Amino acid sequence: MYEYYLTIVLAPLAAAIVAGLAGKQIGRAGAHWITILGVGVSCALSLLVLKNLFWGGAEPENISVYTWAVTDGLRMEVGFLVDRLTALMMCVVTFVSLMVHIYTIGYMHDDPGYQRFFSFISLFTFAMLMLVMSNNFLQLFFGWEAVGLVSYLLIGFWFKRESAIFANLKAFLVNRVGDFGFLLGISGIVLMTGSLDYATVFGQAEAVAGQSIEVFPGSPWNAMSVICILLFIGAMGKSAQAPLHVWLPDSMEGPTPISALIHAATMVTAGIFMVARMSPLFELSVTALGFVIIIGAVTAFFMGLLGLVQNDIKRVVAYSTLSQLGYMTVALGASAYSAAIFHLMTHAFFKALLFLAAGSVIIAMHHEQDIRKMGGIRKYMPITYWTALIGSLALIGFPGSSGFFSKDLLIEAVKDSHWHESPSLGDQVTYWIAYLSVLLGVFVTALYSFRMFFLVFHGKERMSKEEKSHLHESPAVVTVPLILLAIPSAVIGWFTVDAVLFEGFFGSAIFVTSAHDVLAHIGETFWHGPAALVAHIYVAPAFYLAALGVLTAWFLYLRRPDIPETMRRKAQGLYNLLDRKYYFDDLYIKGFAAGGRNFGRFLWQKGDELIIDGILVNGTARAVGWMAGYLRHIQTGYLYTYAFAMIIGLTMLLGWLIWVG
Amino acid sequence: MLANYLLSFLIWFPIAGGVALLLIGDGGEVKSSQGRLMRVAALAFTVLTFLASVGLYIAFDNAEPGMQFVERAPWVETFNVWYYLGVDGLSAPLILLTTFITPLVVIAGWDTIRTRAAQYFAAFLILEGLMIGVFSALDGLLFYVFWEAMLIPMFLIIGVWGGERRIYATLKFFLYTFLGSVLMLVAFIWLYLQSGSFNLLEFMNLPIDLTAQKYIFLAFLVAFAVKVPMWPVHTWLPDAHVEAPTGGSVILAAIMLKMGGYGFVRLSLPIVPDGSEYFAGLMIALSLIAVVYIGFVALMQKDMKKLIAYSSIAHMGFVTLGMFLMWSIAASTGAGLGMTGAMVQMISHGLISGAMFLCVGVLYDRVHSRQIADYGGVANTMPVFAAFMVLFAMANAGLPGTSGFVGEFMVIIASFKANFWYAFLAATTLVLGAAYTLWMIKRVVYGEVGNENVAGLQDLNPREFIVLGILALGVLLIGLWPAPLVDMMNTSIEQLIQQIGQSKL
Amino acid sequence: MALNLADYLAAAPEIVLLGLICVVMIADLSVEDDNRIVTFWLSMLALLVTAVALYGTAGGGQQIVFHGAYVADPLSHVLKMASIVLVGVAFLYARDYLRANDLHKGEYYLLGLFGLLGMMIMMSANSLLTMYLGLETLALSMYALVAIDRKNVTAAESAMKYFVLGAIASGALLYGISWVYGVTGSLQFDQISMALTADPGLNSLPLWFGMAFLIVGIAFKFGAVPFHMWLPDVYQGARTPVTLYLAAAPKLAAFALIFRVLVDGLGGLHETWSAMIMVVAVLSLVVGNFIAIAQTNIKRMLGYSTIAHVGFILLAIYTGTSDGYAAGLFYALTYVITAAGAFGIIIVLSRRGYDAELLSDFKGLNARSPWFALMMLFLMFSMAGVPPFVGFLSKLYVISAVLEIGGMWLALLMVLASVIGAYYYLRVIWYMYFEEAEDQAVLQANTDTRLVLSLNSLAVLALGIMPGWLLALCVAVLS
Amino acid sequence: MIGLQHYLTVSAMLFVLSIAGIIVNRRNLILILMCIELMLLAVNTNFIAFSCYLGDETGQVFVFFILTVAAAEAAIGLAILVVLFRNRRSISVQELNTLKG
Amino acid sequence: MLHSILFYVFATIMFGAALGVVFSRNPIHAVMFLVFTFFNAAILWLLAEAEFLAIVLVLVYVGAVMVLFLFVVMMLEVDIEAAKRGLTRYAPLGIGLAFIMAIELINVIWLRGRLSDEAGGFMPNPEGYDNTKALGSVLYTEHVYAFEIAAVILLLAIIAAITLTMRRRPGLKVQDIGKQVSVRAQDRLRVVKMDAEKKQ
Repeated sequence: MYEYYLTIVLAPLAAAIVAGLAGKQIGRAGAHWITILGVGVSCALSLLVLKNLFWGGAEPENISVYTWAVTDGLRMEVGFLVDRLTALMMCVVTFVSLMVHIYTIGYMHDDPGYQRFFSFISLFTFAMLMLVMSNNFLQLFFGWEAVGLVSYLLIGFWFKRESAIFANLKAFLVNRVGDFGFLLGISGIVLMTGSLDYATVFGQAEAVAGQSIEVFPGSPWNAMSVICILLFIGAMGKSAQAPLHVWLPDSMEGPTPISALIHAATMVTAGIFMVARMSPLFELSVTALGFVIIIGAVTAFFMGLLGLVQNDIKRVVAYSTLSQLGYMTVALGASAYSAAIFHLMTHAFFKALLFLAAGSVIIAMHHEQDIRKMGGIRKYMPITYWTALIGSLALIGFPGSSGFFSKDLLIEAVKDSHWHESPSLGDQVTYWIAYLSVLLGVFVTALYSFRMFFLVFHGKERMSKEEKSHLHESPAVVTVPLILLAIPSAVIGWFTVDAVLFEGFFGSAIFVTSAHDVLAHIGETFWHGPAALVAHIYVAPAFYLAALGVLTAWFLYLRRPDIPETMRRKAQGLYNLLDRKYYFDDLYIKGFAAGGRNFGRFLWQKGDELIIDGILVNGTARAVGWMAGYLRHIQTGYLYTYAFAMIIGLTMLLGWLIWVG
Repeated sequence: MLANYLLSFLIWFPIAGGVALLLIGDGGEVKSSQGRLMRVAALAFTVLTFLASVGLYIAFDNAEPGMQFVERAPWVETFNVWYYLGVDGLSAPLILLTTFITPLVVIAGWDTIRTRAAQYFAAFLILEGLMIGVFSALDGLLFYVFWEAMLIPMFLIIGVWGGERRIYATLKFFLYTFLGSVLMLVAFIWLYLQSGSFNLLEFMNLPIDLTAQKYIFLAFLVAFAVKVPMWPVHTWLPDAHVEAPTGGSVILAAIMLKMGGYGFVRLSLPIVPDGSEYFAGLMIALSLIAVVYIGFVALMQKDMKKLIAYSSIAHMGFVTLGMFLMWSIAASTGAGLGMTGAMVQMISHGLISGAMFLCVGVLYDRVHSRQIADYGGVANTMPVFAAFMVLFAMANAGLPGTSGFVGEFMVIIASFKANFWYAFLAATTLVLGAAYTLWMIKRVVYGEVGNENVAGLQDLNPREFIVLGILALGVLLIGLWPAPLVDMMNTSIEQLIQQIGQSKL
Repeated sequence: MALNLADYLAAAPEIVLLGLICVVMIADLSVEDDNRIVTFWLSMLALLVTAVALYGTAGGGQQIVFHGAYVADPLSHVLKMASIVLVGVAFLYARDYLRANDLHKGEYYLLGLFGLLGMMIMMSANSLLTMYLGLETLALSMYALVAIDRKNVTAAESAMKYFVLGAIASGALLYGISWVYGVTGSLQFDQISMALTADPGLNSLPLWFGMAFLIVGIAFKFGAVPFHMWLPDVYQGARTPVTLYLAAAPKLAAFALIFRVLVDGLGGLHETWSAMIMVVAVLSLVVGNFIAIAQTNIKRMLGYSTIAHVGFILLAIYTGTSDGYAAGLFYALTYVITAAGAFGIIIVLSRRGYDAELLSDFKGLNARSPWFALMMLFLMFSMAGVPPFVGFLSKLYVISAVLEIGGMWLALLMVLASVIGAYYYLRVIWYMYFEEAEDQAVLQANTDTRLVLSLNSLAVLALGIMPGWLLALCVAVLS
Repeated sequence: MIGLQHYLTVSAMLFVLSIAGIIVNRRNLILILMCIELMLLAVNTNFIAFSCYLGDETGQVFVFFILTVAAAEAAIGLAILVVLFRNRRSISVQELNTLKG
Repeated sequence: MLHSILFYVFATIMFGAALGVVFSRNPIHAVMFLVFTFFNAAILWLLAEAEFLAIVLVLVYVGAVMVLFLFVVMMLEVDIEAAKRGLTRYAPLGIGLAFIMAIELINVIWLRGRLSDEAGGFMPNPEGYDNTKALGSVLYTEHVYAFEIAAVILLLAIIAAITLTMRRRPGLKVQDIGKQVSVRAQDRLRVVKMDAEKKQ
């Protein structure tokens, strides 16, 4: 299989390099064909690998490719750990990426940077694959940063746009803040285990959990908690958890396919994947899990709220991504890693679908993204309409859809999680925060999703005449991926839920202490197969909340569009709060960024130029010069001065002699 | 056979070339056929030197802890001074770096140097020889002679071919470094009077009491801290870099700064281990200040070269940090990690900062401005250049896969072993480094075309493309597979560590 | 009593030189002004013959003749040979300048030769009397040389200052001699030191007083602070060839003076005089370097730099160790070579009716004459003590000698002083290389001058790279 | 009994006086030259005193030479003075300060 | 006894004369005072039985050097009024310094050092001692080298003095004996042949 793995990773890379360096020579067609070929190959092979692992009963493999460096007893290697978790991620990544590639042909067909774009997204795929297939922290970090790099390049793809290059810088820096913690976490692991290799590290996890790190002298903290929280800070950056979420909405500045790729399959899922991959560590630190679950809950609910007031079609989807990521994080915090990954997978499909659908609309509207200027597009673009509908339903968890299974069971898992059992007050508070936010989140999700859906596809047509005139369905390259994505969005949940969640699909890949193993518990008590679940939806509060959300949306935005206006006027403060995204951006830009710049200016002008250079260095020089200028006046030019000096010298010598003698 | 004199060849061949250039060249206009002759000759000399140094790499024995390619001949009997050369895993990579960078510098100055081409190239050739001499000298006095003599060509390079405030800059550079090194000389003489020779290896075995060690360390510190440069004696660097011609900046950043770090590992640590231990805390503090303080300062620079200069200071902070961690590390391993990280960081910074300065040089040759404000949207007119610049910027920000990451990674891991907060402060470079580098990129490379200067820009010519391309390959190679480099150092570093380990008291 | 031929043989160089001086003098009378060149070549010939005579009689150990008035020993031979060469070089550099400025009179060479004679007398003086007479021979010819350009106001002024102060100095010296004579009852160095060892009681205040006055005289000859004030004025006031002469060989004579008097003669009083010497030396270091920074006239600047260098030489003597003496000798020898070169270049830059006296006259020299710019660069860096030039090694030697006797603070002071000093040497280089030329006149210098000047400057580099033999020599002659 | 110390005292006074004369004098260079002569006289007296005290002629021989040299010195000094006067029409010490700093 | 009185008297006079040299307002007076000082010094030397030098002092110094001084003073036609001596601003300091030095010296001469141990009287010369003879006998034997050098110095002084002061004034009429002697008739007298005048 070794060759397979190499091919899977290197095919997109090779394609990217060719398309990037030889873009001119191979031309546009060449560029998209070669990259699609590359990603297609790795997608096919990934599926093959998954098949072997799942049905072929192949064992997980841990292979070292080459030794990056060895020094001072620390082996730094590049290698692959391929188990079912990996395989699943590989498939998701490559499949979505493939779709995006195909879709891009249509979306970007008249963009001057065509080849460059394909090269980048292939590179993106490569980076993500390196990340998920890694068998050690070094390579993980490599993929981690590489993903950041490519996202930087892609968000700033239209580098002429001030907003775009602002967004990509912001994205990179915010991610860097996360990586800052991540790198420290890795360092902590090396400190504790003296190794970067997953296997070794997990092997010593128990031992590490026993030890402690004195971050603040005199207050030893549990080593595992410190490490896990540091690692999770990294995840917060990549998976856009509050308060490091600010980059994600702005990343809409990139072309839509990128948004799809980033939000669905690649970048943002990295954090979730990483935590799942590190489950053997996180499981050993309840503190860390608490941290995770709180952050997740906050993100899930409050980011969802923001979706309500957005008018940019892509931004709405973006905030939905944020809150869905929050859901996954909550699941992680509830030790329901499988659920998180499951939701990640389904979300990948329907979120990609939604984005591409939105993109399709945007193409049709000639890059008009404001939903207030749309409406009633249904009859112009049927395919887009239906696929978008499927996506939205999946998103809100319509019974039977893939999203339904993942989200519903996720909520179940949270409900029954070990936090609930725990007697301690703190844990109870945590539990209720988490549970309520995911529950209410359902309502919010339904509300904003269908707000967008209705505003775009139904209602009266608010766009201008001539726009309407050439409003038509997108070409096949756009619609085919939509359809191909719509299918899994609709049905994949039904077929896979059993295996993934309850039949120990991940096996050894994910480790859950028995005390925390909520899914097993659900499996015993609650789970009777997908059909049963669909049949018993009426017991699940989530269903009602979702339905309520849809109705509200229908009522507010189709029946009585005036009400939202009045509400906005009534609750101006609340609206502003949401509109300004809780003032996070203001805090970061006006606070940290500006503060940093002022601090830098202060150090530079006061510290360097004034004190060190001005006073110490040049001051000394001036002092010497002044000294010279002063001393030279001793040489008056008068003979008697000279004689006088000599005589003084002589007298001094004599006096000294008398004094000593 | 030749291997026995390889080091001498590496030192004296370029110098001979430089002298030859001085003698035949009248420093005429570059257009003249003579100017061309100069350039070709200079390139030939440097390339041959580089090829010879490849021989050094091939013949180098990674397993050998001691000195290799040793040459020893009496020089000044009166002081028992020897012409004593040799390299180990610490110096050999730096020599390779030197011979690797110099040809690129020559190419970079190919037709941008309009006046006194002969003298220009001669200065660089002589400089190269002297720098290799510093890295290969094993006799204190020989070391010092090379160390000081190096200042002369650099003084001229900055002063003659520099920018507007070149005279201030070059005098500052010279006096700063001169002041630093004379104290080192006093320390050398003191050691000589103790041991009866200037042999560095004997210095290392010489028992010295703690007080003396402290003073000697301080003397060395002044010399090396200025060269590195460490905060707060760094202020000569931005001026020197800004005013120096591109080639000068490259050599200065890529190689000369490394002398400071090299001095620490070759002299301070092994000769006065206890003194080093005594001051390790101070060193770490200064290094961290360099990383953070300078990071913030770099953020605000309006002048590209100045910005890169400051970022050099911050990156060299990692070098000194990695070197002085070992005493605060309780764990069995980690000291070596820090040391290796420091050494790798030196090499990689040599490549990256050199490349960055070359990039700025490319722009400067076209627009004759280093001000960030004078650019914007360069990517529109110079896509290829923009690609290179972004690559090197990312390397400068320490992105994995580029050489910039390797050293920082090792050093941060090692510093976490020492103390959480060391690692914490060191890791801020992830954010700060990215911030100042990419912010510059944003303002220079991206955006709408800033002004008609930018609109009229020509993309890289083949010459520039080759130079930047070679550097890019180097950066990526070390980033993706540092093993060859690290293996070269490992043995020597282990030996160094255990040498430092045993106190001299 | 019969006159002893061996004595005269030992003193052959001086005698030969004196004879030849007379020859030159007579010949010069019959030479017309427009072909004074004859006098020049005659003088050079005289120098050559003297050198040969010296070489012939040199070798062998110490030899004291003329009833202890004259000593011929390796030290004297080395110093004499060096000063003969330097005087020759000075004549050569001076020739074209003198011709260009209508100063080409035989007297320059004559007085120069007399000065050389005086130096040689000093170098092999074995008694205070001989030393004094040699000193006066040198001094008187110098006074006359400085004033040789009779129409030049500043020259006359500086000559006057030089004369008066010199007279005071020699008065002090004589007064000191009289005390030493009175206490020890002898004028010969060997006998003085014998007397001191024989009767330690002599080592008391009266003798120290005498010594103090002697030191004043010596310090004046060196131009050490606070007895230095004549030096900058004379360097600036005198015409450049004269300054060149003054700056070179007489320093060696001064070295002979201090060595003979303080080491050979009063070596027993080392712990007393070393303190005095140290004070004077430190003052010279500091004052010289500082004031030099403020100068705009390069001759004056070099004058102050000389004072600083003298500080080094005196510190070498101060150590009182054989290493120190060797270091001092090495420093003196190498310094005079460097100084000769520097003034040589100033002369080359000058032309009819125009002395390149100001630092600004060096602007853009690299454009006008890259070669001489390079030579000057060598010389300046050597004076600044930057390797690989010989100035570095000489400083190194002195510092190590001082450290040897535990003078850590002195060592630090020395290196810091040389850093401050580096500034004004660098300024010359900066003017030569970084500034645009103010006048584009091409340098005219004869081939022989160019050649010797280049050799002179390259020697600074060569000695820096291959100092072995000279160091060995210095150690040898003082052991 | 008049002895060594008396003579030394006399010469010391003379020496000091001559030095004072050199410093104090402002107008006239010739006076400075004369003070130098005085100084040499003091030295000579010293020598003679010592020579008589030691009963050794060397001191007196030295004086003999000093007289000779002093004569030569005076000649040259006066010659320089003349040159100076011809150039500047003045022998005032005060105006002798074009070289300074 | 008488010896002592004479010493004190002439010493005092000499000192006074020296003061006159330093402080007299008129250079010519100063020279005169100097001469007077020398005379007194000579007497003191005589008292110390250094006859030869005493005589030489008077002859050489007063006879030659002082005359030279006078000559120069006269030649430079310095107007007395201008040359009226004024004290420098260092005067007080200088005098103070001189006093300090005098105190130091006298301190050494009388109080410190081993000179004051004995009476310090001069040892009397043996019978038939001839100062001149004694000096002469050593001058040409022991000190022949110094003697030669002294000769050199005098020669040097001559050359120097001439170099500095001798001026060839243009238009100065001097006869060149050599030329006069080696003159030939035809140089003086030229016989020209003229043809007779033309007729009108």
